[in-house]
Amino acid sequence: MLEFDNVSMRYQEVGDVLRNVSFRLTKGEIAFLTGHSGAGKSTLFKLIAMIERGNRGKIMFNKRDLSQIRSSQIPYIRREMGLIFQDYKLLNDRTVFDNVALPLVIMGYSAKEINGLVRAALSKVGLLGKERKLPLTLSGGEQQRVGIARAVVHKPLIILADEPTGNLDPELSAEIMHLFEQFQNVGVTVLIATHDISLISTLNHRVLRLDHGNLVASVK
Amino acid sequence: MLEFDNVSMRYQEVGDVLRNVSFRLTKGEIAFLTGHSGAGKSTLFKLIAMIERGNRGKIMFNKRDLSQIRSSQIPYIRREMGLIFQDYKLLNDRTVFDNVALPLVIMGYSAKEINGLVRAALSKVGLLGKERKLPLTLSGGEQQRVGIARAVVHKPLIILADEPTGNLDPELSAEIMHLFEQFQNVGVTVLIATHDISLISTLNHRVLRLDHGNLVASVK
Amino acid sequence: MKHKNKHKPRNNHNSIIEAKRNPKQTSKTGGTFVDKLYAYRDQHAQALFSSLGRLVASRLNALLTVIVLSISISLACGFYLLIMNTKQLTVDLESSNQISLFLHDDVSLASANRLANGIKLDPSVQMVKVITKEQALKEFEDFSGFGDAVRALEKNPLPIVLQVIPKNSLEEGQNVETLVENFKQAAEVDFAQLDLHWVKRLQTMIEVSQCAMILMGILLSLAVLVITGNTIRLEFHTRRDEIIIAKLVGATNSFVQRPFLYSGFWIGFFSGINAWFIVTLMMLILKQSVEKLSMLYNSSFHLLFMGFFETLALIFVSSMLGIVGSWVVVQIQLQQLKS
Amino acid sequence: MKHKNKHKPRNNHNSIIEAKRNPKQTSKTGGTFVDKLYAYRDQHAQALFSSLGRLVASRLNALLTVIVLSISISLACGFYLLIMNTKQLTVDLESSNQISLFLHDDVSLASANRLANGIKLDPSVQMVKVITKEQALKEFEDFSGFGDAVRALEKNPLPIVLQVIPKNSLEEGQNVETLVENFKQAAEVDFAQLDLHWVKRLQTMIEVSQCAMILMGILLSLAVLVITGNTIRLEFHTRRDEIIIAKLVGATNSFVQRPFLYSGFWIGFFSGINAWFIVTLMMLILKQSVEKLSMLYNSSFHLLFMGFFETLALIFVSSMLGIVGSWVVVQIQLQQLKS
Ligand SMILES: Nc1ncnc2c1ncn2[C@@H]1O[C@H](COP(=O)(O)OP(=O)(O)OP(=O)(O)O)[C@@H](O)[C@H]1O
Ligand SMILES: Nc1ncnc2c1ncn2[C@@H]1O[C@H](COP(=O)(O)OP(=O)(O)OP(=O)(O)O)[C@@H](O)[C@H]1O
Ligand SMILES: [Mg+2]
Ligand SMILES: [Mg+2]
Repeated sequence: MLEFDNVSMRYQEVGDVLRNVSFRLTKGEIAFLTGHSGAGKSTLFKLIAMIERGNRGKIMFNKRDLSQIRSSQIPYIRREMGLIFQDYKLLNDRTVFDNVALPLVIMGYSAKEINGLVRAALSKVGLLGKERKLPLTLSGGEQQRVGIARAVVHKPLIILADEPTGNLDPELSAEIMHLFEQFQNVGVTVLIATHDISLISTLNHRVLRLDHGNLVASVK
Repeated sequence: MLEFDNVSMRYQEVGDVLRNVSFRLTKGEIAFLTGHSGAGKSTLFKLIAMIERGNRGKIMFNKRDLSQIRSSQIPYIRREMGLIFQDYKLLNDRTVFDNVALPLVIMGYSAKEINGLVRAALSKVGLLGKERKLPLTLSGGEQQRVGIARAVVHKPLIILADEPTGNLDPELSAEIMHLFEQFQNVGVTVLIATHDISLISTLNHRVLRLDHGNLVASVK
Repeated sequence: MKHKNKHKPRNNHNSIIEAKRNPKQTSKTGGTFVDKLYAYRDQHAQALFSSLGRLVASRLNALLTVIVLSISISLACGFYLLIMNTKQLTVDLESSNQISLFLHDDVSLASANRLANGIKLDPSVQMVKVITKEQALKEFEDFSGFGDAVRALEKNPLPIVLQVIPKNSLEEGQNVETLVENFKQAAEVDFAQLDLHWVKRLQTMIEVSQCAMILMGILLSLAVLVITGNTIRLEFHTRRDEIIIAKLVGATNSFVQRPFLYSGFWIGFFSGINAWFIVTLMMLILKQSVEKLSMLYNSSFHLLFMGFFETLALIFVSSMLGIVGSWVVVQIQLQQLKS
Repeated sequence: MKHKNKHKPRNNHNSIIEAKRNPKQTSKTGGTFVDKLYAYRDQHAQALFSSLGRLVASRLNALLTVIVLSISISLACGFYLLIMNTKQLTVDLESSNQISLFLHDDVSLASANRLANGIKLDPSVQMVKVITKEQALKEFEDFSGFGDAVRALEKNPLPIVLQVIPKNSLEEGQNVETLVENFKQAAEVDFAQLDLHWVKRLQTMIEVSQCAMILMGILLSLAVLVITGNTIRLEFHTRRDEIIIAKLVGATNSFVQRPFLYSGFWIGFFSGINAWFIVTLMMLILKQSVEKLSMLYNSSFHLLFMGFFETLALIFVSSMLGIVGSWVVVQIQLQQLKS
């Protein structure tokens, strides 16, 4: 499903942020991505989502080489992904409902389908009843969960979650992890960047560890 | 230093977010504020910083009743506080240096003093060498630390840290906590909202626990 | 908009987990063509009216934009009407550009008429009018104010005069002079006089005002373009985050730009209507004094307002301006966003 | 800016931890007054030039704003010059508003002169000119084109004429007519004639153009104001986050608005200079054709450019416009931000 083959990424000024990273995730696998602050986790996600592109090496996603994708095709690849951003990236002047509905609207679902899917996603993250609120009137953890709902609402092939539980209490974190495992059960691949050691240790999934851009461990 | 006396806060539409909260922090005390997502932690901080004002009850800060403060006086009260926001609130079109320097510029420090103080603050959070970068080219944890540096650079009387370690790895979290304790030693009061159970348990400070707006525990 | 790779949901379960994930579908397999057409139309209609809704929601914002645009458009329109009205005036004044042929004292009215008919055949002549001695005297009295003095004369000292109005003479001062030379050759003609002084004055006046108008026109067109572009650019800027986020969750460029094109349309449309009202109001205010003037000139001058088709053109052009302006700005901004 | 509660650092240690925290100080205790003054000046100077720096940095942004503003300002300026130049023209035309007094045939030149001197004493008369029979004939020949016809006469049929030019006659058409009635009473006067027709035409023309100009002026002032306000408002909008954050870390309203006032100043300043260039360029283009016209009229009409003080006023006013516009917008926006 996702394959990194000797991928390196450098930013002008700061130099290499990822160095010869190689790993492979199969369909329906959950993996944690850890590493110190600034290790390159978000950069790795950005390469998969083609937010940054100038990498060396080869990234295969769903049997396609991402470096071969033309700009005009990027939106269609992104629709197969569910992206959870470290800084949420919500539309502050739209309601929670509109935020979560955005991927569905973009993909041209009908109003009825959108209504059903959005409410289902919001109930999974415990935000049913907050559809009409604006993101800025939500607590930090609630905003984070809106971002999670938006990432899963359109049933992507892969979920890329960048620090999805940074602002959630332990119970909610466990619930969100449970949600990801439900997706895993229907064949969705999940990659989660996190600092939460206790979360990693309680769950028995593969752990990829980055250190200054090098993949130093890939253990179960 | 800080005293809440039967403070309640209600938002239109959602109702009471804080209910009859009373507690007291002395000069040089560190306390954790915990509670589930949406419990009212950030709201409590907003009341102290006068970002929201319509509360009932009485909040005393540094011997002044905050409800008596006129709008034109708010800036001067805020200069005695160091605010760390859950969503960082950095200026994305200014360098890290300028972001951290902002409180000092506002308070009219000279260029030389600013230079020294900003570099000292950045070295404390482990970001020396990144002064010239823009926030958007930093990792999530690095941005969070810029926010911390900005909150402490002008040596406030109180530090209000809302989820300051949500995007930091355990080692960095411990370092930041150590930084707060150093401030405590020179008489600064510190209030930290956090979900990080392991952080709370390893450090022996007072814990205030909110549950749906009620203060349910205040234990050491 | 491309439909390739577009997911069309088939099931309608409420739980996103239990529902089996839709396999990737292309537009060839998912739904009938007509369904797709409806969905496409719905999406456009929704964008059109939601853009109006957004405009109404950000009232002050939209109001100011429309005011700015409609003022610049109405300036341009006022300018257009000025040109049209002046053109009419020019035609009116053309009659003052005439050649007077003073015939010898002994030429009879009959031969004068014959000469006039001959001149009429000249292709560059528009009209010839014979003024008899009596008419000339009358006109002279009226015009010069020397009435009593002239009336005191025993014998009418004035000759028969032929008034010749050349064609398009205003534009080609030189030609008129050769025409005069020609007329002078006729035996009956004592001397010919061309009110060239007036012609030149008029020509120069028209030149000056044309020059001033072209300059104003350039400036105004520039103003309208720059103001439109700038307003839309700033609107884009305030919605930059929205665009970035939409693109991150899979929006195509055409999806992103659609609301901008629609709000560009609405802004242009309302600005056009508004401009029409401003211009019409201005013309109504001007109307009275212009008609007074026109009466004094005994001229058939009537103030031109915006006609039906001109109004349609105005609204069409300003709507297009909004759309094109948005399109250009959005393209530039999308380029800058790269990813 | 208030200085109350302003922290002045006393120490200069590099470590923020080891340095003992500054106790809260008011401006009365921290630093000398002169120190404070220097810091204040530094802060302002820094804001002034950093605002220029920011403008230069966001080049396209600033350029467009300055273009939009300078076009609207130069439209207003061009309009001002139009009025000034037209005023000059009006003065010029005033001389065509004259009263002709035709004296009886038997009045001698001496008594005509005596009458003229009498009329000159009338306070509402500007000038009196005596035209002898010979001059009248000559003028008539030249003017009417009936030269040969007149020359054929044995006896000069024309009377002595007094040309009277009243003061400010253009503005008060009525008064002139009573004046004419008075002159008619004189025994020497055969009949009096006022070229009222011309006066009325001129008056109406001036009325119309004044009306049009006032309308244009209102529209343009509105345009300049709205465009300025809107541009600054949108700039404020794009910097909204910055303001919110600055206020969160203790910035006063005056600190927040200072950079806006300064960039308002710079934008207004450069727009003013730019507008001056645009207007001058337009006037230079117009110059040639206007001078040709002026020559044909034998008039002393000279195209007025922006004078030195007018240029200063232009730049001053546009700078002020920038500052005041920013100030209003910033006040409104700060009100909306409440906290
Ligand atoms: N656009 C960019 N330009 C330059 N440098 C960048 C850019 N984005 C990230 N970096 C740098 O690359 C390094 C890795 O960043 P990245 O965001 O991948 O870290 P991370 O592992 O996600 O850290 P965190 O846990 O703090 O989020 C950081 O040092 C950061 O400063
Ligand atoms: N401006 C607002 N308007 C309306 N409701 C608000 C507003 N701000 C917060 N709320 C609501 O108040 C409740 C408490 O929010 P608060 O941000 O204080 O929670 P929190 O304890 O900080 O949570 P978290 O740990 O997720 O950050 C939430 O349910 C939120 O939706
Ligand atoms: Mg990251
Ligand atoms: Mg919070």
